[in-house]
Amino acid sequence: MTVFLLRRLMQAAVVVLAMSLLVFIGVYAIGDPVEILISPEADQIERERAIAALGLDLPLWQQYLVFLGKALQGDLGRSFVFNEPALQLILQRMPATLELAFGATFAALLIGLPLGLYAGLRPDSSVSKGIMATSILGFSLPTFWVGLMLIMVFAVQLGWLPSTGRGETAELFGLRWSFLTWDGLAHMVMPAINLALFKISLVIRLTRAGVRETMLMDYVKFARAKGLSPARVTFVHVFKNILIPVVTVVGLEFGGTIAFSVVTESIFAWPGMGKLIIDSINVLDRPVIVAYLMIIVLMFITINLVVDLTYSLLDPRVRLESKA
Amino acid sequence: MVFTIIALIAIFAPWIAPQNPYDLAQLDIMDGRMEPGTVGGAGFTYWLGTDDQGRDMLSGIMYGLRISLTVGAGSALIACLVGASLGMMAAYAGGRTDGLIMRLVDLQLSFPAILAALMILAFLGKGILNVVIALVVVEWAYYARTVRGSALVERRREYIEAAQCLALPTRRIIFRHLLPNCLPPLIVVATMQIARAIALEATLSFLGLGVPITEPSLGLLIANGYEYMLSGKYWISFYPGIALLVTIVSINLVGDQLRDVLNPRLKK
Amino acid sequence: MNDTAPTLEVRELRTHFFTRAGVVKAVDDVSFTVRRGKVLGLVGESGSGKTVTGFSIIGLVDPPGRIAGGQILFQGKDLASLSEAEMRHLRGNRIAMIFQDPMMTLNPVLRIDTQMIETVQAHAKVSREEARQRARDALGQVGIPSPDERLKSYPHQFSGGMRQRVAIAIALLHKPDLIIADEPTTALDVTIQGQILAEAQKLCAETGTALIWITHDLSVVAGLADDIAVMYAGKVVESGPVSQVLDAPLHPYTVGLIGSVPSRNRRGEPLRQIPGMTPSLLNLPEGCAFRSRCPRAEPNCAVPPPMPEYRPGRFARCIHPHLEEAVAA
Amino acid sequence: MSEAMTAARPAATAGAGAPIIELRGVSKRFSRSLDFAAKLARRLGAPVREDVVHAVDGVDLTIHKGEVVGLVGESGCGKSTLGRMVAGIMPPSAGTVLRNGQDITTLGGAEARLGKLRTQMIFQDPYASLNPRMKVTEIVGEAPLVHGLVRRAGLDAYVDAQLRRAGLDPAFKRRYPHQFSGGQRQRIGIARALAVQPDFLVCDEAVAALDVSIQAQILNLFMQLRRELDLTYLFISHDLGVVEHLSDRVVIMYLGRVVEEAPVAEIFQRANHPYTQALLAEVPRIDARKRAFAGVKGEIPSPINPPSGCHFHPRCPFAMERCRVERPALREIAPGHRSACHLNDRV
Amino acid sequence: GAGAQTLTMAVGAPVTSIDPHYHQLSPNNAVADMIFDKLVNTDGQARLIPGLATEWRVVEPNLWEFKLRPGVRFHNGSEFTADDVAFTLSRVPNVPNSPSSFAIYTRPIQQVEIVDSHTIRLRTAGPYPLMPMDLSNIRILDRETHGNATTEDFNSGRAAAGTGPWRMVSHRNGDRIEFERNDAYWGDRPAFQRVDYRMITNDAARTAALLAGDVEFIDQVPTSDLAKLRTDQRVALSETTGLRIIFLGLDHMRTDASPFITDNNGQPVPHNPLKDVRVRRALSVAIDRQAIVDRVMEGAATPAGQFLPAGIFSHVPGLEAPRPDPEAAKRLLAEAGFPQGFRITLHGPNDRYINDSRIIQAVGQMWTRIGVRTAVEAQPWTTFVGRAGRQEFSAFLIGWGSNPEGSHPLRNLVATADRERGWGASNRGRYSNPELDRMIEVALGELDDAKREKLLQDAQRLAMEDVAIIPLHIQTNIWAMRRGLAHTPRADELTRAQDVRPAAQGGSAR
Ligand SMILES: Nc1ncnc2c1ncn2[C@@H]1O[C@H](COP(=O)(O)OP(=O)(O)OP(=O)(O)O)[C@@H](O)[C@H]1O
Ligand SMILES: Nc1ncnc2c1ncn2[C@@H]1O[C@H](COP(=O)(O)OP(=O)(O)OP(=O)(O)O)[C@@H](O)[C@H]1O
Ligand SMILES: [Mg+2]
Ligand SMILES: [Mg+2]
Repeated sequence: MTVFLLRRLMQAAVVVLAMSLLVFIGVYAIGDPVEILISPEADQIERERAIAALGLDLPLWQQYLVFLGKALQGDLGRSFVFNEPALQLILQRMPATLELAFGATFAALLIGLPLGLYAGLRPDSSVSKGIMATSILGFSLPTFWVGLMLIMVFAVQLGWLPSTGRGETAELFGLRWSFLTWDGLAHMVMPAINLALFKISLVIRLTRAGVRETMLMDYVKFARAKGLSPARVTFVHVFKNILIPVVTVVGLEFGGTIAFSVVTESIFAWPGMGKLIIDSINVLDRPVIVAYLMIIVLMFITINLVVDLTYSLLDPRVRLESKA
Repeated sequence: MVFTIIALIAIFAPWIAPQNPYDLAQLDIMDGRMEPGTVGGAGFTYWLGTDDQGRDMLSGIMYGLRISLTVGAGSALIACLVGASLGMMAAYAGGRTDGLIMRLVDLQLSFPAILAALMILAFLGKGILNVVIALVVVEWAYYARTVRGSALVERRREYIEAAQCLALPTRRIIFRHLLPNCLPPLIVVATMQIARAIALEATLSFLGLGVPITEPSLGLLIANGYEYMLSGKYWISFYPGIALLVTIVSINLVGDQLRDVLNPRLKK
Repeated sequence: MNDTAPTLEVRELRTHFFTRAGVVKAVDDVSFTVRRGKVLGLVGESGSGKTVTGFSIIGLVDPPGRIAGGQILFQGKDLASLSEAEMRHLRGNRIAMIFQDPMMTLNPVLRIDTQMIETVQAHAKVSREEARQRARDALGQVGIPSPDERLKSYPHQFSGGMRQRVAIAIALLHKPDLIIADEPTTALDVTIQGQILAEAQKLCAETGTALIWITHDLSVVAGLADDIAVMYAGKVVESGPVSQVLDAPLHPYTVGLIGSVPSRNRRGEPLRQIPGMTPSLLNLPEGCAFRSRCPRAEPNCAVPPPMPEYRPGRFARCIHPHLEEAVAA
Repeated sequence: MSEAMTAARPAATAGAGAPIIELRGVSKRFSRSLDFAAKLARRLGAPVREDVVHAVDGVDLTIHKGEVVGLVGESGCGKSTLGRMVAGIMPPSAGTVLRNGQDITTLGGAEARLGKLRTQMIFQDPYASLNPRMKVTEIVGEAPLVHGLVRRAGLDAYVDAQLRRAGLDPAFKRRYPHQFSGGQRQRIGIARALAVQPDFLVCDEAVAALDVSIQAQILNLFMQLRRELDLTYLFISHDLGVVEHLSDRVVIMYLGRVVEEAPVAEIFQRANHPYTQALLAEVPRIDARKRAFAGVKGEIPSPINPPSGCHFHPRCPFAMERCRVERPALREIAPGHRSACHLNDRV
Repeated sequence: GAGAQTLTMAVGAPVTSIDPHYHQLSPNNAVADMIFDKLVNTDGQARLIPGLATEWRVVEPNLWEFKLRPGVRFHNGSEFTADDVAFTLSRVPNVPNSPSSFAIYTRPIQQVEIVDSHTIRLRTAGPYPLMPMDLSNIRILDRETHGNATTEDFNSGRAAAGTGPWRMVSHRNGDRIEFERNDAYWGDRPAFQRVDYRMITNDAARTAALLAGDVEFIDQVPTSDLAKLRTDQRVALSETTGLRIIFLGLDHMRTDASPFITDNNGQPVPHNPLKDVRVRRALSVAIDRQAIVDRVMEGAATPAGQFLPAGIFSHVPGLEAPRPDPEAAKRLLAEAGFPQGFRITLHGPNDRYINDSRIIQAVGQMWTRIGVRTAVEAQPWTTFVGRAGRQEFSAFLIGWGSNPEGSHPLRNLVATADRERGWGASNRGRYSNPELDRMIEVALGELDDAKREKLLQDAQRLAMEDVAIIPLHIQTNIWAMRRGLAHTPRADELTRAQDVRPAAQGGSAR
């Protein structure tokens, strides 16, 4: 366990370092933030002052070293646009994104598992074929398009759900959360579904494949030979086994969910990290971009860790020590 | 079957499309946003209507199909080649090579795909080739991971030992014996990734990167029309959407068939 | 019920699989009887229909397969007439089954106690605690040391032999009247196989449970079974008491089978072999399925052979059995 | 019946031929070496150790030309590993493998390649050992072509000959492996091995997966080929009956070590090692009716953590204190009969 | 009614800072206008009106005097005096890390003289007619409150206290800002008790939010939704011609080959055709501006022939948008030696101005028709603006949000780029005309408004005749609200809650 954690930690450090360097160079290559931030009527003098103020007058490698030095002390720099610590900005926005991603994951499991189970148990029924065909939609429809359709139908036409924004929030652990209020939940439904779309399809397919494979296993037949009821066979013996790949993949996809929240958040005006990062990229707010990606990497590594831990909880055969 | 038709449409678009939607001289904004079935200024009927530039949607879809397929299949193919080679190398060599390649994979996978593509495109600029490059950079890791996984399993099979026992050259073992047996999962991943690449390209176009506006892909057509959704001009976004859908479904079907074809068990 | 009353009587059982490629007659006319406390060895080569016979008895033939004919009389009741719920009540309770591969029969993600307790509670209204007590006893019975701790383990923490013993313990939980053991020692080592066989012998002797022991290994049956039924291509081709069948086989296939066992041959000499290979069940020739490999085949073998009782309790599906040699033996 | 006469020949010459393969103190360890993180953790005091499997532990073995050596042992005792090292697929972690008196690791280039080709292996699983995506002609013909044993023009005829020799109809050669039965597949495997003209075959449980009636066919094929091609065999099997029928000499392994080695008759009549005795006692025999089974007590220990001293001591009915601490040496107790048991010292 | 107590409005551009001097950015300015006041305010049509200064005058050519409004208090109660103005002017150039500071507006001030608590004098190096206009960009802070206030203090609300009509209650970065009416406001009392000011950057989502009733007021109405909204009974629109001109910049810098111009065979043209005024004029008259306005902008713009719309100071009367005349264009091209035309790439952003990428495609169509085969390339502003600034393009679309004064566009867009004078900051085509420079210089020294207007009109006419840029149109600013609200539209695009009121009974916002 210790080794495992240690190994992860070292990998994390390497990846984070590589990532920060990549992003530093990447942002530099894209363009000059001053050009974008500065007022168009600003003259040469003003321009130079701004460049110096943002610390962009040094050669890139020096900027990177300065950044590294500060980063080691926990300071990831200040946003050019907001003039606030980048880390703080992101952390402020994080709960919104996290709860959206969790909501989406939850929705994906809630919808995907039963459908996948059904399709797996009755592979030849027309309902199952319908489910599988529809699940292709989840892979193919562009997120932004579905998002707007949802708004059109459920907010504008039917008026059932609020169209955009985060709604009422309640405070827990000093952070604001939407899921604690009814209004907040109502605001969350559509973006979460929108974000979940891809995952629902994924879960359906994984579940179905898992069910079909597991049903053929000797231990399922043995469970039936023990005289267990079909419900117990399905929901205990089969289900627990298919949960393993589902949890693994869904967990690993969590990082992707957060990344894709960029699109969903901008459509549903959801004030999360995704919107922040896309705005930041638009104005080349490098400190925020760098900090965001470093946090994402850390989060990704943490998620992988959690997935591995869950995996070993679900699958007793996997001992953590033996995982490379 | 459906896929064949789609592929044919894509290939022969320049000959069968009523209009060349990429030639600005053939477009007229005065014909913009016409409803399906209207007769335009130049005298021919826009069966699926026109978009805001006066582009015939039917022609736009045909050409867009071409681009979307090129981007999707092209990126998937290259990413597959790159990823599969690296994954193979990692699995067969093991040790340090394996470690290095897999760390690279980790790095790539932890970098949110869409952001990576966004930054690459912002850096490279727009263009079909650049989109393909961005998608390759974003996707190779999936293939590498898949191939490595199945290669590690296949490598322990006795037929590989038999090949070693026959003192066959390593290269031959990797490419003639190992690789073909790692293909099925790769094809599953590839069909999914083609669909994903097409969708990703659409999203990138929506975010203002992606392919040039004068040469719209299906995704860009949808993204363009999306703004007119609220005002009831559904056709600008709807028909390309349908085309995209049919394409992706048929790619998935082809993937399933391909997997069967490559499976010698099902060969006559 | 007296000692000689059959626990199970299978009559002309037919189980067919209706696949796309055609009807696979996996079991096609199988009859045998198992009595209380006795062991029936069901022998045959791979694909001859042994497992399907076992599944037919406990009613677990999955589509596209189904029982197409015959009777399965368990303590006089025809199992085919029972509803699924009634059948489920028998399964794991009165009739238990043990599978071939001990690595695969236990659910890898559930603890041993879960898998045992659920079996107890499926057929008996008892508290968890009592169910656990029974599970513990059953483990002790099959010789697993410190059953209390073992209950909390997962299958992967057990060796193959121990897993098979756990499977046997599960089969024993409700003291069944019939156990179907489908090649339970094939995957095990000789020394461990000995342990399991010993366990099985003890069981029959002590509880009067009837046992069907499915195997392809004549040697195992020789030491264990009372009666034997030899299957070939979905049919029982010969049956009778073990010593009679092994010492004086009637059917040419049985003769060939026994002949090809190395220890029945002179060392270093070519083994007596049966030429050709097992036929595909999809397109069996009319008549005797063995006739293409049979040295005694005659033109009239093309007519489906009957299965007469050549001697008391000795049946053979052949029109020209090895009666002379038997006399000689 | 004339076959029976010639079949007796190899037994007579056993031990007389020159050694074709010699193993000297050969060991194979599988270990996961610690990476930096693990070392760091150990430095920090975490209980981290390297998992080492001693799959094969200090084995000496000589196989003479023309001999059939049977290798018997329980699952996981290292039989296959030993076979692989003999076949040159796997390098030993310690010790040397000599082929015709030459260390195979010191050879280079074409010599090494040809040496390797002279030893071929037949595998247990007739399904896994054939590449499912190659046709029979490719499977059999690839290596001879690559190694220049045959020209492309003559390949077809060559493959046909190999198939025929293995008892297969060459008409099937355009098929894929899955279109054959297990016995036929094993014949394809044999044809593949024979196609590179070996003089030594390692058969790793080559008939274990086959039906009894098919098993007899394949065993007969092996014996026939031995006569025709003057082959030497290392015949790995857990089926004592098969080994008894086929071998000139039997080697018994337990947890990576050779515990007993003797001519076949010796073993079956005067087994010395308690493990061998238990093994023989437990083998079901078709002639034994309604016998009482007992089983050797205890489980097979894990090779990661083998018992100290004599590996068999926890299950041995005669175990003494000494067995717990000292590894018994493999010593000759009768001409050509060696055994590794401390009991022999008391006599 | 109760509904009128809270106004929920959604804006399209995110507010990044509450600090009024940190980042010169319209959305920030709009919010700052709600919390703070300026000495000089502007009305909807961008005319200067008294703010915290009640009157101003030129005392002597180098000295401006501003009389301050008495009795004004900050939200936290402290009194507004001349000292606060002096403090503010000293803070403006010294906001740490500011990427786009307001210092350009205070730089002409050489010295601040406090005459009395409500009179202040500003001394400049030379005559400076733009002083009131510049000061209409500076929001006044309180010395006591804001002495050491950092940008973060403003964002968190600790220091967000001004003299404006609203006090900020809460601020959720990137999401929403909540305001409460300042009942002690010196000017017109706002009509609502509270304001919920939300940011919805996605255009379609913003419209949808209005239609769904989640918000009552939105700005930056996408032109694609205009047609529908105009017919929707539940919705009212408010619009006015803005100050933002959309134009094409041309490469004036190179006399040799321009990077994106080739002949019809793809070979570089050795001499930059754009240096020839006939070519420039041809390109200009080739464009059907009305068609772009009608079809692309859906009417939400006015075709332009100069920098400023009618009604704004120094607008040139009679200088209309050139009429489309493809024949004349072809003639001009032929005269310039390009009877077969040439090829050109027209660049533009795709995420900056309304329909930017659509406009360049339309222009591309029109140019192609006169024989100038045009390729169109749209890219994100991030990459575009840098490249444009490095003169990498031959022709490009860009916009300019003007101050209501001709010198502003002239000085920044077409004056010769000059570091010392600070001119030509946005002259990305590097147009240079000494005659024009001289005219601008004279105008900028003229304190008499009438005379200055005349000078500026002459200069603009010259720039247009020489086709220094190709003006396309001036955007119309559009807001949409639920029926029952009225809004005073602003030419400067700012979206402020104080401009929204309940509509007079039966009245419409239009
Ligand atoms: N689900 C099924 N669909 C079609 N055919 C089947 C199915 N299950 C079994 N069979 C066929 O039924 C026949 C008998 O199978 P069965 O498993 O009973 O053989 P077996 O004697 O137990 O063999 P083994 O020794 O290999 O276990 C085989 O030919 C098999 O192919
Ligand atoms: N590549 C490997 N990596 C790690 N351990 C291995 C490897 N190959 C074999 N082992 C281990 O070495 C030991 C001996 O394996 P080997 O396959 O030689 O046994 P065997 O006697 O052939 O068993 P079986 O009868 O099951 O084939 C086993 O414990 C096995 O787990
Ligand atoms: Mg079976
Ligand atoms: Mg082995």
